[in-house]
Amino acid sequence: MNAIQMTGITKRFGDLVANDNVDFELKAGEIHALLGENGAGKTTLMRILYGLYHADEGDIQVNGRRVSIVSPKDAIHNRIGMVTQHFTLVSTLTVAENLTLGEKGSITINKRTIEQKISDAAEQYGIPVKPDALISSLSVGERQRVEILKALNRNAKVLILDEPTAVLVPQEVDVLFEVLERLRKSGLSVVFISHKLNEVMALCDRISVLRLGKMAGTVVKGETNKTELACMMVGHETFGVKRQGKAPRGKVILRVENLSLRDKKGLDTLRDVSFEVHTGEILGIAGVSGNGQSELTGILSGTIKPTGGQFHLEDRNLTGTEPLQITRAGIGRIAEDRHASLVGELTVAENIALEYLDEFVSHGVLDRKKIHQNAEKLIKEYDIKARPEDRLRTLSGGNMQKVILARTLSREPKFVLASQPTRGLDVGATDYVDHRLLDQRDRGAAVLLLSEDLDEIMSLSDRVAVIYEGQIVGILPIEEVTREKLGLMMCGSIGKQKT
Amino acid sequence: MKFKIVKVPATIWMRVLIPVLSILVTFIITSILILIAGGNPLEAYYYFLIAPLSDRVSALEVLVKATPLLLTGACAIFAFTAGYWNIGGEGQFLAGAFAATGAGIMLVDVPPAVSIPVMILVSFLAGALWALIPAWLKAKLAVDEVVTTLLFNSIILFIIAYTLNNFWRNPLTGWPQSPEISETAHFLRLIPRSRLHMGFLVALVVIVIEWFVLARTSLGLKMRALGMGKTAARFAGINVNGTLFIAALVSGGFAGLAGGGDIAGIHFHLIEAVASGLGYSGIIVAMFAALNPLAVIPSALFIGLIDTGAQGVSRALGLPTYLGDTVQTTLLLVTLAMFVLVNYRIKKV
Amino acid sequence: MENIFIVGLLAATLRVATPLIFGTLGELFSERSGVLNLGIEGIMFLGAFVGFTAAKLTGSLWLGLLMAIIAGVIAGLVMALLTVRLGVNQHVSGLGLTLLWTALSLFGFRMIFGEPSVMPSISTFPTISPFEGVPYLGTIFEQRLLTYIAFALIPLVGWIINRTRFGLNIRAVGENPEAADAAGLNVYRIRTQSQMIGGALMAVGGAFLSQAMLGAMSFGIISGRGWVCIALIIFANWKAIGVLWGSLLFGGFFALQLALQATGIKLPYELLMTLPYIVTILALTIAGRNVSVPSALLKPYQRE
Amino acid sequence: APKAAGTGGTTGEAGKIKVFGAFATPIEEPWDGAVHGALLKAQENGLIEYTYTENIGYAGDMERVLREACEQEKPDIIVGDSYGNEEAARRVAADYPEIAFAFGSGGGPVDPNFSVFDNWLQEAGYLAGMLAAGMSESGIVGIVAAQPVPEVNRIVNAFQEGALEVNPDIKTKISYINSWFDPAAAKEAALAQIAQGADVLYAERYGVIDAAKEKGVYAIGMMVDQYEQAPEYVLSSVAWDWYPTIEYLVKTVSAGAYTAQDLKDFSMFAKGGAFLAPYHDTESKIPTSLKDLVEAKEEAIRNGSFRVNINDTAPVPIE
Ligand SMILES: Nc1ncnc2c1ncn2[C@@H]1O[C@H](COP(=O)(O)OP(=O)(O)OP(=O)(O)O)[C@@H](O)[C@H]1O
Ligand SMILES: Nc1ncnc2c1ncn2[C@@H]1O[C@H](COP(=O)(O)OP(=O)(O)OP(=O)(O)O)[C@@H](O)[C@H]1O
Ligand SMILES: [Mg+2]
Ligand SMILES: [Mg+2]
Repeated sequence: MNAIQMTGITKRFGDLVANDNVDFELKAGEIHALLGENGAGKTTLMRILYGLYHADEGDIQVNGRRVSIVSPKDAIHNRIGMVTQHFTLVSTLTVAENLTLGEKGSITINKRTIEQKISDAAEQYGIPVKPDALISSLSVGERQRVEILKALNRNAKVLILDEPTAVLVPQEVDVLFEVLERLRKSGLSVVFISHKLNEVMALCDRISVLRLGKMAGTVVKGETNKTELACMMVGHETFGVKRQGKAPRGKVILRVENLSLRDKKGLDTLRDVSFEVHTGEILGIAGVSGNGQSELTGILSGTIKPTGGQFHLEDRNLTGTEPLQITRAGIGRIAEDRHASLVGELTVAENIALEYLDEFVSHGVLDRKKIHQNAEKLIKEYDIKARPEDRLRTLSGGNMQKVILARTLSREPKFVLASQPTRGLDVGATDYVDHRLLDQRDRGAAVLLLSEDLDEIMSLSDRVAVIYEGQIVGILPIEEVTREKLGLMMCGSIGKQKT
Repeated sequence: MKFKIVKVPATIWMRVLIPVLSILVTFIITSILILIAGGNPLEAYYYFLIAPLSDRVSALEVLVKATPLLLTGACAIFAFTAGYWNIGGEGQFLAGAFAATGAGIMLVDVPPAVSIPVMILVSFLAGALWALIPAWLKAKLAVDEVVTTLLFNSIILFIIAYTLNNFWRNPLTGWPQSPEISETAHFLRLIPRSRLHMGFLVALVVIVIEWFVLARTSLGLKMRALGMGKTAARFAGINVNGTLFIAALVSGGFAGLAGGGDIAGIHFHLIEAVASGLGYSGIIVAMFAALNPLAVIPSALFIGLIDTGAQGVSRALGLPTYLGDTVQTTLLLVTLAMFVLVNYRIKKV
Repeated sequence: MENIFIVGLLAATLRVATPLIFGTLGELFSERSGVLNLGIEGIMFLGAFVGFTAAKLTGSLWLGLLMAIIAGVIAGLVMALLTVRLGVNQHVSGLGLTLLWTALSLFGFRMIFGEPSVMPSISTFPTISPFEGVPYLGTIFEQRLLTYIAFALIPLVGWIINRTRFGLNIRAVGENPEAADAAGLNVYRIRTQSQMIGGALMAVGGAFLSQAMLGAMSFGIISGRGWVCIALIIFANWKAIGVLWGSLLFGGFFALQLALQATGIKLPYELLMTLPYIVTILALTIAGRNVSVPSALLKPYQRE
Repeated sequence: APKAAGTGGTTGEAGKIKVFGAFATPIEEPWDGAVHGALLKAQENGLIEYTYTENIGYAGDMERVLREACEQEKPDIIVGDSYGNEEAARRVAADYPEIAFAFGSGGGPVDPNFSVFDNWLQEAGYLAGMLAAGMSESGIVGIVAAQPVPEVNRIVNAFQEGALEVNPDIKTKISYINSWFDPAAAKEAALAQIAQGADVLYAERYGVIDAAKEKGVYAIGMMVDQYEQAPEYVLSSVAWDWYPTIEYLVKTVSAGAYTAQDLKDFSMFAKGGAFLAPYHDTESKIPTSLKDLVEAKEEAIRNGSFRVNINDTAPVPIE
């Protein structure tokens, strides 16, 4: 008997068939990977299971019994828990309050009691959390632990994790895997959505692959390999970026001097950050999320004003200027949160034009033809699966990212700021982005790559800096970099300054 | 057997049918009230929807009634599109009326070719000016605009009361009513023996301009981007505060035009009650039009029609005037609900 | 003379603040759950009408108040039907419902009382004076039970919002309905309940005016007090305790303006009346940067 | 000039005069209520056939309503309140010279058909002032009014003069609520005056009598006899009776003798259009000497030996 049996699931969004007659089964006590390109329909399928979407056709059995799941309440009732890609936590509430949400029980809530209960649960499942912390003060990894604990705390027997590792650093991934292993032993079944074949092969028992909304097949780990999986997903086999030697390193393009930022609460989120990026090089910045990367990106993007220090592009001081001056000076930005850099309700073409609007305007009037043609050209060039007049929010994550790349890189910026450029992207798309970044380097641009993905950092960077608690703890040439060294630096264990 | 409600985008036909459906549903709901009051529902509806259009005087009056609504509707749309929740149309209307009165009183012996453009300009600027402080507070200090614009509605009312009680008290009647504006500042009549004045044309022009700006200009695109995603708009290099400011001021200017137009075209003097909710109605008009500038035209005409009809019903049938208001607001709410409901079907599961 | 002035002023402040407290606390429930209820002006009017009429017809003030509460609950339900279930724009629904409740109440008044030349009246809730005989305090606190209830409600509502499961649910659906939904809460139901409670409180605010302050019902009875509540909720930063300061400030200025007029000091009273509004804006300006508006306010929740 | 009833197609059945009422506010508003009440009474008495529209507001609808009424109802007489809609009413009247217009107005009549009327209550106001000053123990009398407009000013000024006649040391307090209808504010204003020592109140607006009742002080009503509101505390009321005006209008219109004029006299003591309401339940509490004094003055006004000043300027409180 399967813990979950989904049969003939079809889900349409308007004309788009996101799930097309999909069958999916999850055995009790297994970790089951769900693979597929961006937009293949993985999230949709799982949202249906969790009651966030209603399937147009098909039915669901839990432990052999047909059930109707029309809301998360029903899913929870059937002991299904889900950690969605965008966390569903109320950021103004504490951890304990979030975990209590939706529980039945006494009329009043005693803070002490629920916090104690949560600590106990945390201990029982081996998932450390701070019950009295506000969600807004937690790092991404911590939030994820809260999400998992939330599901377990509601007695989930089936746990769905939608790209849980996309936001984690290696050490955190290891912790997560340990937790999942332990939970499996205690009888939990897990659906694990990921784009990272290494992880899937390391953790999962069986693997199902979705392709263009259809189920392409389910295989047992022992009987497959990465190449086969990749082939099932996208139809071709080889992946991974090979850097073609080292481009000649040129003059300094970006000079960052003693940047500091003190937030509203008076905490220093950046402290005396200094580095330089030269033409023809990629400087990678590695670090556990929440160590100042977002702030650094924000300052270099022009959306955050530093409280100290400055940065120059060539000889131009751009400290504290607005995004408009930043882009005009020749900085191209790939922001870490695509939803915060694109307007979902506008069309693809409008989003592409938005950053350099003055070029698509004559006497204040939009040149709609030019906007459209420009979008058409870039859609082709960057292989974006969309039409110029599609609303941006209807695109999959990978295609959204491509829109950003198209918008930014087509301007041939002198300096490219790439922050988590491949977060959440499938192997194909990741490959694509990585190649584009290398193209930029080879073209002679300076690239700053901020990433939590050590593989990515190590395969792309010419030099690697590590950021820890708002400080650059060291900068190493790629030849001297090892995973272990980086891992230690990212935990603040060693600091080494070298250029 | 279980039923479930599913979302199916409405067909064009359903959308066209919305007004008819809404009127039917409203009819059923409000008939009870009309019967209680001792009226004949069918007859009441005749006076509500048909009688205003059945003779020249009333039909033109529908246009007169729609004139300020077109502009206050345009006011709401302009601000809302940029994500600025201007609830201050009423106050900006009053500011426009206030300034137009002042200008109109002073514009003696000035040819209409000069005085009328001046009236239009002054009304617009006054409305914009009254929108300035809330916009500034929003842009500079992030003070919520819903409440400041709402409060500013009350503040200008008191200022007008003060002015009318002290400086502009009508010398003839002694009432808090300003002196008449000069004849040359009157808006021209479009049709003789009617009150339809050139403010109606001004309103239509404003709406076409508004549509053009929002749909076809870079400012419009910036405003739409801002309204739909502030962070992303800022990231893309849009001057958030500047755009917000323009949106707020122009929006206020439109409401000011409505106020000035009512002074120069209808009242010719200022009284405290000159706005009487026209600014708030503009929000309803705008929402009815789904924030589409061109749709403001049918929307304002429709509300103008039922506004005109409401008083006809009570007079013709001897029913309390509140019945008209009740039917009108029920119709409004039912129509809004219909816009949503036509997208749903009941399906068996 | 000065003592009399201040004592009268303080007593008036508490009276004027009472309907504002009810209304603002009602709006607090509504907005903390994510719905801006601009129908407040109309619901207060409805409450005033129903409370008065039911009291007049049954002869019982408390029964009148109960009917006002029921009317408020129904009004909240209608608002919820439109904005929560159907996701109709909250601004328009609120403004539209204000018009509807006002018109319907006035219509009902005509149907029941006809066109009397002298307004029908009822005897009001009596005042009680816990400090009877104590100088100053005796006068200041000679108030109606409803005034005491209003002030007692402030900590109670604060407690409900912050310390009960229901309050936690309200905060969750008002901040992040997706998260609340994923946690198995019924967002629609919680928002609907908040609307109903909010409507009840607003209606009591209106009923206070007709049943406690005036013993009569008339068309100008609310005169914009509902809109003041909309401002106060923001002044209060969506916190129950803030409602106390806000309504005292507003009530105080209103009372001061009338008290100063009565002293015969020649004042531009129209301009004085703008003071509470200006002070509210100033207070907002100072507090502007750390306002804690519920994140999901104005956003209808639609799953899928 | 408007033609006589029955001569055209304009009059209703049985040759009754057709009257249309156009009111800016709901007829619960006291001023419009007084006019409306008299018209209803005239209809009951078989004098007229009456239709009306209320709550027309001040946002520009008055002109339309009047024009529609003229076109569709073709009344013989149109009655209304023109404050805030003054010009609209006058414009329509000029276009329909065959209809008699009688409007509450601070302005003058216009030939051939626009008559004006108003509540000229200064005589009753003077008597009320005497009564108030005579009944005040604290020597402070309060007045709560809407706005300082002439209709209100002349009553308040007369009230103060009357008060001074009875007690030259009397003090008064005047408060405006800056609204025509906000009973809660009126009550607060009254309570503020009571708190500061006023013990007799002139209730120009609704809400004041409630305050008097609550605090156990006397009040004087306005517009109609308001004693029912608080039988123990309402000393009397400054009352207006519009019936004589409509009676006169009907008479002249049906006789074909209507001319535009100021109908002021029909709202004063002389023609029974104004009066000081009976004391009712408070009769026993009023000293006979005071009653005599008031009665004597009333007689003097009626027989013309005393004329109450008409002073429209904003009143200044007596201090
Ligand atoms: N609410 C929605 N409205 C319209 N289209 C949607 C909606 N949700 C998903 N889609 C579309 O359905 C398809 C499947 O999306 P889904 O999110 O399931 O993909 P996915 O496999 O999870 O992709 P990714 O790897 O990027 O997370 C995509 O084309 C997406 O754009
Ligand atoms: N997206 C939506 N838009 C409009 N209405 C919706 C939507 N989703 C659900 N509803 C309404 O909510 C109802 C189901 O919601 P839900 O299951 O969350 O509440 P419920 O169980 O019906 O609550 P209760 O038991 O209190 O009535 C549907 O019948 C429908 O009327
Ligand atoms: Mg997904
Ligand atoms: Mg994804």
